Amino acid sequence: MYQGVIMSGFGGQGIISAGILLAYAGMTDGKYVTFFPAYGAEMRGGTANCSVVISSEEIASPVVAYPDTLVVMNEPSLARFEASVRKGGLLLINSSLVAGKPKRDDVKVQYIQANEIAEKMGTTKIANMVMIGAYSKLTGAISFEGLKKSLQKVFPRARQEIIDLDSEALKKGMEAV
Amino acid sequence: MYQGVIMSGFGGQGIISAGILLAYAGMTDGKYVTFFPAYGAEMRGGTANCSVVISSEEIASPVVAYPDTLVVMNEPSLARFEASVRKGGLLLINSSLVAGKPKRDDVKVQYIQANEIAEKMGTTKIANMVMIGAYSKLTGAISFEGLKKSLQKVFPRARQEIIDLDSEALKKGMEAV
Amino acid sequence: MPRIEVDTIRCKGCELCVVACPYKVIGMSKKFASTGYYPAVMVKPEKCTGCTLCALVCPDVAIEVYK
Amino acid sequence: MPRIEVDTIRCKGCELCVVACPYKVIGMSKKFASTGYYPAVMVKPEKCTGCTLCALVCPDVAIEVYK
Amino acid sequence: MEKKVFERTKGLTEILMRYCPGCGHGVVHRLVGEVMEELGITNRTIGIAPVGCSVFADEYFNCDMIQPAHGRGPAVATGIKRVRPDCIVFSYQGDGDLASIGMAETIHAAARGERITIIFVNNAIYGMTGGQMAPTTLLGMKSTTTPFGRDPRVAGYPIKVCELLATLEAPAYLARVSVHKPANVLKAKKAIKKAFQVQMNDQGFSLVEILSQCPTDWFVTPLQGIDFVEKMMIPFFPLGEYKTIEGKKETVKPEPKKVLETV
Amino acid sequence: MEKKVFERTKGLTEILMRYCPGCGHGVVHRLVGEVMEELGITNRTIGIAPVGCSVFADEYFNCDMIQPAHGRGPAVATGIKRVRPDCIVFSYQGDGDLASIGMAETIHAAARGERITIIFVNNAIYGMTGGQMAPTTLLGMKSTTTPFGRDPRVAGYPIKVCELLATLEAPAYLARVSVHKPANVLKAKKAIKKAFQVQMNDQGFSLVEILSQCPTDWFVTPLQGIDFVEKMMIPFFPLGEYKTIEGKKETVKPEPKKVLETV
Amino acid sequence: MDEKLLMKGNEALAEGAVRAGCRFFSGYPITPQNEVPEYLSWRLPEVGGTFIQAESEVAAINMLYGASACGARVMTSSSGPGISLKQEGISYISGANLPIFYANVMRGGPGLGNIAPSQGDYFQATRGGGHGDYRVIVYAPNSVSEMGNFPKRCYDLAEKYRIATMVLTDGLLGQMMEPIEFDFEPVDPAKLPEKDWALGNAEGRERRVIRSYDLRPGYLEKMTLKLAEKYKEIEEKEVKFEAVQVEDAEILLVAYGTSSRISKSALMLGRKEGIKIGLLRPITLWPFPSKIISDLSERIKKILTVEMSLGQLVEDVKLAVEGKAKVYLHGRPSGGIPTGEEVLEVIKKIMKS
Amino acid sequence: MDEKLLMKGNEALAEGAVRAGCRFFSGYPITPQNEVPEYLSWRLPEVGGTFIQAESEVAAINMLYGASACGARVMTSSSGPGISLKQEGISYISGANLPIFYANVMRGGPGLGNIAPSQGDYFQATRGGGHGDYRVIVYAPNSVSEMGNFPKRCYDLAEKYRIATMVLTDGLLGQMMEPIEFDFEPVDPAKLPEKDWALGNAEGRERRVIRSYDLRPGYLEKMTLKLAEKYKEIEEKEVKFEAVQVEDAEILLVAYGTSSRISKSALMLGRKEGIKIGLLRPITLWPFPSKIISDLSERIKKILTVEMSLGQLVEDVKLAVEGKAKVYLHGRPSGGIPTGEEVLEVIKKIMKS
Ligand SMILES: Cc1ncc(C[n+]2csc(CCOP(=O)(O)OP(=O)(O)O)c2C)c(N)n1
Ligand SMILES: Cc1ncc(C[n+]2csc(CCOP(=O)(O)OP(=O)(O)O)c2C)c(N)n1
Ligand code: SF4
Ligand code: SF4
Ligand code: SF4
Ligand code: SF4
Ligand code: SF4
Ligand code: SF4
Ligand SMILES: [Mg+2]
Ligand SMILES: [Mg+2]
Repeated sequence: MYQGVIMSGFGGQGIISAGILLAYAGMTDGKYVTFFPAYGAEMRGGTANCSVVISSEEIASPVVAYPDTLVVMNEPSLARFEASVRKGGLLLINSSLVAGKPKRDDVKVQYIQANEIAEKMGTTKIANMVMIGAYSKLTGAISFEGLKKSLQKVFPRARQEIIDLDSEALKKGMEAV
Repeated sequence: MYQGVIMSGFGGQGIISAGILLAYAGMTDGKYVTFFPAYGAEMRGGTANCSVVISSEEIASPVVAYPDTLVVMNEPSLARFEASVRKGGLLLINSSLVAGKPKRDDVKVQYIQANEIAEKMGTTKIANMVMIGAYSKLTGAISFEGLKKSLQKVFPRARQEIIDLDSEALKKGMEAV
Repeated sequence: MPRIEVDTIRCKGCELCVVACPYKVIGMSKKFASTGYYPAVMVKPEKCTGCTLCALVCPDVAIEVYK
Repeated sequence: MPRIEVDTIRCKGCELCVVACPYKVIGMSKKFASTGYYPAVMVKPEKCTGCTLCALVCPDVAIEVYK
Repeated sequence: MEKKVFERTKGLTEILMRYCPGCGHGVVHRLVGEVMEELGITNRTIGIAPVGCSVFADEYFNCDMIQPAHGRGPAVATGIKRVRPDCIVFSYQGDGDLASIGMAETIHAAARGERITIIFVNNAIYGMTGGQMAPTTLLGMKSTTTPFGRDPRVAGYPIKVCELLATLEAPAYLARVSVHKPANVLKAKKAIKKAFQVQMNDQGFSLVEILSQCPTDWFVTPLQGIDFVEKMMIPFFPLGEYKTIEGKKETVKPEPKKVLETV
Repeated sequence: MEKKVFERTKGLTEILMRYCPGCGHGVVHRLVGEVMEELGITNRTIGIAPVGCSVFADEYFNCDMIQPAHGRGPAVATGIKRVRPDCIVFSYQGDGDLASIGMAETIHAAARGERITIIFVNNAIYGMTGGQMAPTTLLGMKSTTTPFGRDPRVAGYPIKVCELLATLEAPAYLARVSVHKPANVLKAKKAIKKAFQVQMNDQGFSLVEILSQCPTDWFVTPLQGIDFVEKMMIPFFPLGEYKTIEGKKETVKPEPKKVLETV
Repeated sequence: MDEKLLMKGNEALAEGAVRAGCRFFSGYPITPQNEVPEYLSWRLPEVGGTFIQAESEVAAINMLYGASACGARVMTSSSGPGISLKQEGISYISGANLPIFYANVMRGGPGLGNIAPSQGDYFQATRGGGHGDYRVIVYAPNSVSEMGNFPKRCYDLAEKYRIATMVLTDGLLGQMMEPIEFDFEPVDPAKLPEKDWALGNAEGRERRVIRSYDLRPGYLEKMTLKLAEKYKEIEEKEVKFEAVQVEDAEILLVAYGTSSRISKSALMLGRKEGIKIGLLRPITLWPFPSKIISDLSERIKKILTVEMSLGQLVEDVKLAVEGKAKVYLHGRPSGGIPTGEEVLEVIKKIMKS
Repeated sequence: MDEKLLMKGNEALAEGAVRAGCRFFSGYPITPQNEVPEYLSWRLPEVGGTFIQAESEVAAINMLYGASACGARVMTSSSGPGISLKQEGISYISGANLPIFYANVMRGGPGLGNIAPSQGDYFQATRGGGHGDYRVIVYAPNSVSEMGNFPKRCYDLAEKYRIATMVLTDGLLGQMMEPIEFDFEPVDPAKLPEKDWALGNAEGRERRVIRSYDLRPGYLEKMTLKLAEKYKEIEEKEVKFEAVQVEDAEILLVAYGTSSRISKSALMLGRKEGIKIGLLRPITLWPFPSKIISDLSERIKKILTVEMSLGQLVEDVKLAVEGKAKVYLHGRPSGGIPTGEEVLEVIKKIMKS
């Protein structure tokens, strides 16, 4: 089992913490994992993306050139990464913010209204968790338990309510697909 | 014709300018020349020495490891360089300041009371010129005319009296040997 | 009538103009722009005097003022 | 009797002690030392008060004063 | 008929600025742009971008620009001005750039009286690299390298650049301003203009220190940012002119004193 | 019975000093040596030699010594003092070393309030390298790189280090003295002692600037050298204390202000 | 011994240094290594150590000079531009025989360049970017675990030989997260043997002097010849490398750090297709594993160096091979990151040629 | 064209630069190159140029960055420690494609070392002591005449390729005096073609920007690949060397600068005794005369590198030879100056082996 994931969106959408959560959950599940953020020079407003590898075998390169899954959190990300997705791979699109449609027909495409779902729960800030939930359900690469256990590790200073909310958002994401 | 010369003494004895004069005179005589000062970290009071090569052929290395002539202007210089003089070479000693005697018996040794001679002319500062005069006479490596012509080049800002005095000292040196 | 124009491509929704305006002319849009930010809009256009104070503090030179 | 001792190995003949001595006790030797310098010497030893002013300015710590 | 009473200066390019929302850099950029335009010098100005959040200033100012090594703006400005005395030269620098790594270059360009203008943006933090302590970070202030607040026993005291430079002979104009409120913005512009004029009049070195918001690395909102400038920064870094051209004579070249003959 | 009333301090080694005749460095060395001896700290002092004529100071002072890169004495002193707060640390530096290449390190060590003592020998020239202009070279003064006299339009104005550092918060003791006459030598010693005591009492950063003769590179005799100090240097570099411990409180660590909560 | 931690490479490096006994850090912020000073700014005080944000990289390295002269385990870190500024100081430290540890988290150069991962500072690290004849022991980790564990190796060697040691890594390894286990017991620096050369309290011993100069004619040459002996010993004893499937290889990849991970990907992809690829990963870049490469080149006639630069490591490979095999280069400078697929393509082309 | 002058190497270098059109110098004193700034402090004002004694080497190189960005022919000079401090700036200048000329008058290192002549900064000069992939054209004069004439070559190449160029020399060549003739007409910088990239008055043209960074993904790599093309062209076209009696040589000496003079002494002494010695002197150290050395090594099976360092040049020789001949080293580091006699002894030993 090998999953190379790229997750991409605006800075401020929680791309990096979602990626770390993925990696942590993979580790908790007993898999090999790597996480690599693309860090920009600008502090805010730029695009943010990260690469996560989850694998049952030792991971050679942490570089994900051809992702098995691409998680798209905003419009520019689709344009930038669509072409690189591996044939037969998965394109997970936050359709709340992405109006355009992918051109590829050799990949699986799944739309999730992550912002709307999150907004209903009280804050768009957890749209990232909705997407991760959906990812977990669709690929089975990581377990919900793994994710849940990892939340506290990734956000060590977060209050329990926040953790609970995140956890709820993960679930909603799983249910949405 | 090839002459490697080392001239050595206290800083302040005019070692460097005497060396440059030698080189200039050699050039004026139509020879190939090189001059290389050993420059110390201390400004004064240390030892000063320089290497001059005068040759009828192009000069490869300007380094004089085994001088044909060693001009000794103070006591420590004798100790330091005596052993390096080429067999059959010349040891020119300012006996005003050098009490010790060389141990070598395979070199020609010439003593000159350069300070006394210079003092009589008014200043010990020209003892270096006395030595150069003696050197010119003994080796024939450079001509008196060459030396004389070069004085103004080496001391471009010197007044004519000084030049004349230097020139006189050169002569006295020639006469002393 | 005096008015301001906010360039929604430049505006980053910092709200500095909102507090700078002595007449509370400016508020923030509820809809985000293509940049992901919620831009400034005139909420009481009739009160604008064209004093340019908002434009003076705008870090993104997003405001032009007409009079 | 107060007096100074000049270490002729250390003395570099700068004459600072000469001008520092209020009693003109010090002058310069006419003979250079092994260092090539002309060292300071007491020229009016009887006038020395042991005030140490000469030693204070000596850059080479060449002077010791006895009283 | 309707008239535009505030429009974008031609001293800036059209390129979108990549600063965070509420960042003071943008205002400072506009002021410098307007001053260049008003003085009619945009075409003969050479600007120097720093290493800092304003590294992209080379895209924003509508004049010839150069982007050098971190902290060395004043040295680069010196090289430029000496070769092109006909050009107006300004170096745009952050507090890390100017007062930490570039301290020696700053002081020496000022001491030499280089005919350059420094636009010094003091936001009490290293913006670009993610909020580390700057030489101007206030005591007790948290940063990513003073996580418990700046402790003077460990990290020393903040440096007041204008006060420091005012001890030198050559600077002709030194002022500290801020851009957190409209009235301050107007004063800041006046100071910047004066600084450029001092250079144009060949009167000496000029520097304007501008207290500026960095909401991102202060971990506050833009509105809290302007409050922070008002309540925390200004009390420590008093605004005002620290050296002015008023009464400043042209530098006279003294006849080289013949040292040897005097003593 | 005859008593030695002036003898060579044990704070210095027996090694012959390689300075030129009439050079001020020797006097300063002796004073530092005597102060160490009198304070009983020779054994726990770590001295830092500069790059300059005093590079050999590592042979002359009778304590642990280190010889670092040109201008970086204050940084090296910082490293030493932080690791060995029980030791007394001094950095001996020339004007080129301290105020030119090392300007940033000097200011920042002072701004941090490092518990170190700097012995700053200002001879208005680069001694070791053969008489080039120093940041303290007087206007009009000739040097090997200002052959027509220092012209401020080309080479700027001399820097007054004590005045500059006095604008900082952390320095606890700053003084300027000279060693050209017996009375000045006595005052210089007092200042040096005070500077060391400030360090021993953990009161802050201390620096003593000593105007010193360099007859060789001033191209004068030793006697003309002390005249030059008197008539040319002192008028420009006024002697005196620029910051003193009197009334200086212990540095208090302020409670880290919670910036976010204040605004 | 530890529970598995998911850590950023830079944080692993910082934590590894502290566990290895580091008690003094001075540095200056620069991307992509900022997590190192940021981490140490709270971690060092926790263990009674000193963290100083220096005014510049020049000041930082010179603070190290002082702190290490007093016997402390010290560290600094930076990236390209900052490491360049430190070259004078590193040369002094080498001349003065002081043990230090530092890290270069490489980014794209030359100049301000960019902040993407790169390997363009290999020459600077292995040939001495500073002046004079000196060498620095260079470790090149290729995982977050090694980022955490190599500082310990560096300190041990630094003190054994009184030499500067470094970790040469890049923004990818610095920024990436991976599980890490520390493979050594934390070092209590107070229990390390006393250094009989360190400055401090001279009570009851001769005074000590630390310097990098000797102006007496001939003396410095002798000093440097002593350095040379030390370097020779290190070259003989301290080489470290990893060899992967070299036994039957028909083409040998040589790569370090991030490039070696990517090369391993290529190896695995290629082996699946039946291409006999081997990988030699230098772990120490100086001393360089010349002998093993020379030996392998007797048999494997095609060698491909993979590096994120225009070609620097490749010179050491060629120096080792001495013409016995053909040496190819796949170099991506200034922030270009190759992929396993891309390297495999290159391999295929070479195999056909 | 000139009357013969007896000049110090350092003064020849300075005068040569001025005659080649240099109008801006900034530098910081350091032995053994002080004659360069001292000379220029009066010579440059004489021709309307600017001399600045910078506050440090770091400031000096950055002043050059600014001055050369405005199109002036600029110069700085220093020795080991100062050149180390300039590495960051040189890397920036290289990244920004600015033409500059500078000189390293080498002294003994590492660290403060001493002020004796040495050749320990070869790696730094030829491999880029700074960060990132860049190269500097390095000329190595071996006489006072060449000291005076090479700045002109450097400026011409610097502007042709928009690259940093340097003279790598040492205290012996800097301090020695020899007759010199300048082999070129003085250049009037006002008459040089205008530089269409230089900063200045933008009236009537697009504004210009000079920078060494590009943070957009992939762009910097392209920029550096362009640098690489430039470097390749230079390696093809600009190699300079001198070959002495290589035709019948049974042993080949390779040496540059001062060492090449000494080696020539050895050659002359040896030839007198009938030993067939040849000498290959690289005049450009980068680009390195690899091809000629490679060609010669087909025939001459013993090659002795003579250098005043622990062995730096020898690596380039080995890279050129690729195992085709045996490469020996006679290296004297940190101020050791070999003599012709000494080198001849080494040759004799090798010939016997
Ligand atoms: C030699 C060097 N050191 C460090 C850096 C990293 N660096 C980039 S910007 C910066 C500090 C920026 O802070 P400041 O100057 O205050 O500007 P701001 O971003 O706050 O406007 C640093 C340390 C660098 N690029 N080069
Ligand atoms: C990095 C570096 N730059 C320059 C030098 C050369 N240098 C040695 S001493 C010195 C200046 C000495 O002047 P100062 O500090 O005033 O000390 P002084 O000799 O006058 O006491 C210089 C420039 C050096 N050794 N290292
Ligand atoms: S121009 Fe004046 S009144 Fe109008 S919106 Fe702006 S600040 Fe308000
Ligand atoms: S100040 Fe400018 S950027 Fe900020 S909200 Fe107003 S218009 Fe937008
Ligand atoms: S001790 Fe006083 S009186 Fe005696 S020589 Fe010295 S200065 Fe003169
Ligand atoms: S002051 Fe000292 S060195 Fe100078 S002459 Fe007097 S004793 Fe000699
Ligand atoms: S980090 Fe701070 S200084 Fe930089 S752009 Fe953002 S707000 Fe402005
Ligand atoms: S050159 Fe000047 S400072 Fe140096 S030892 Fe001589 S007199 Fe003293
Ligand atoms: Mg800042
Ligand atoms: Mg000085």
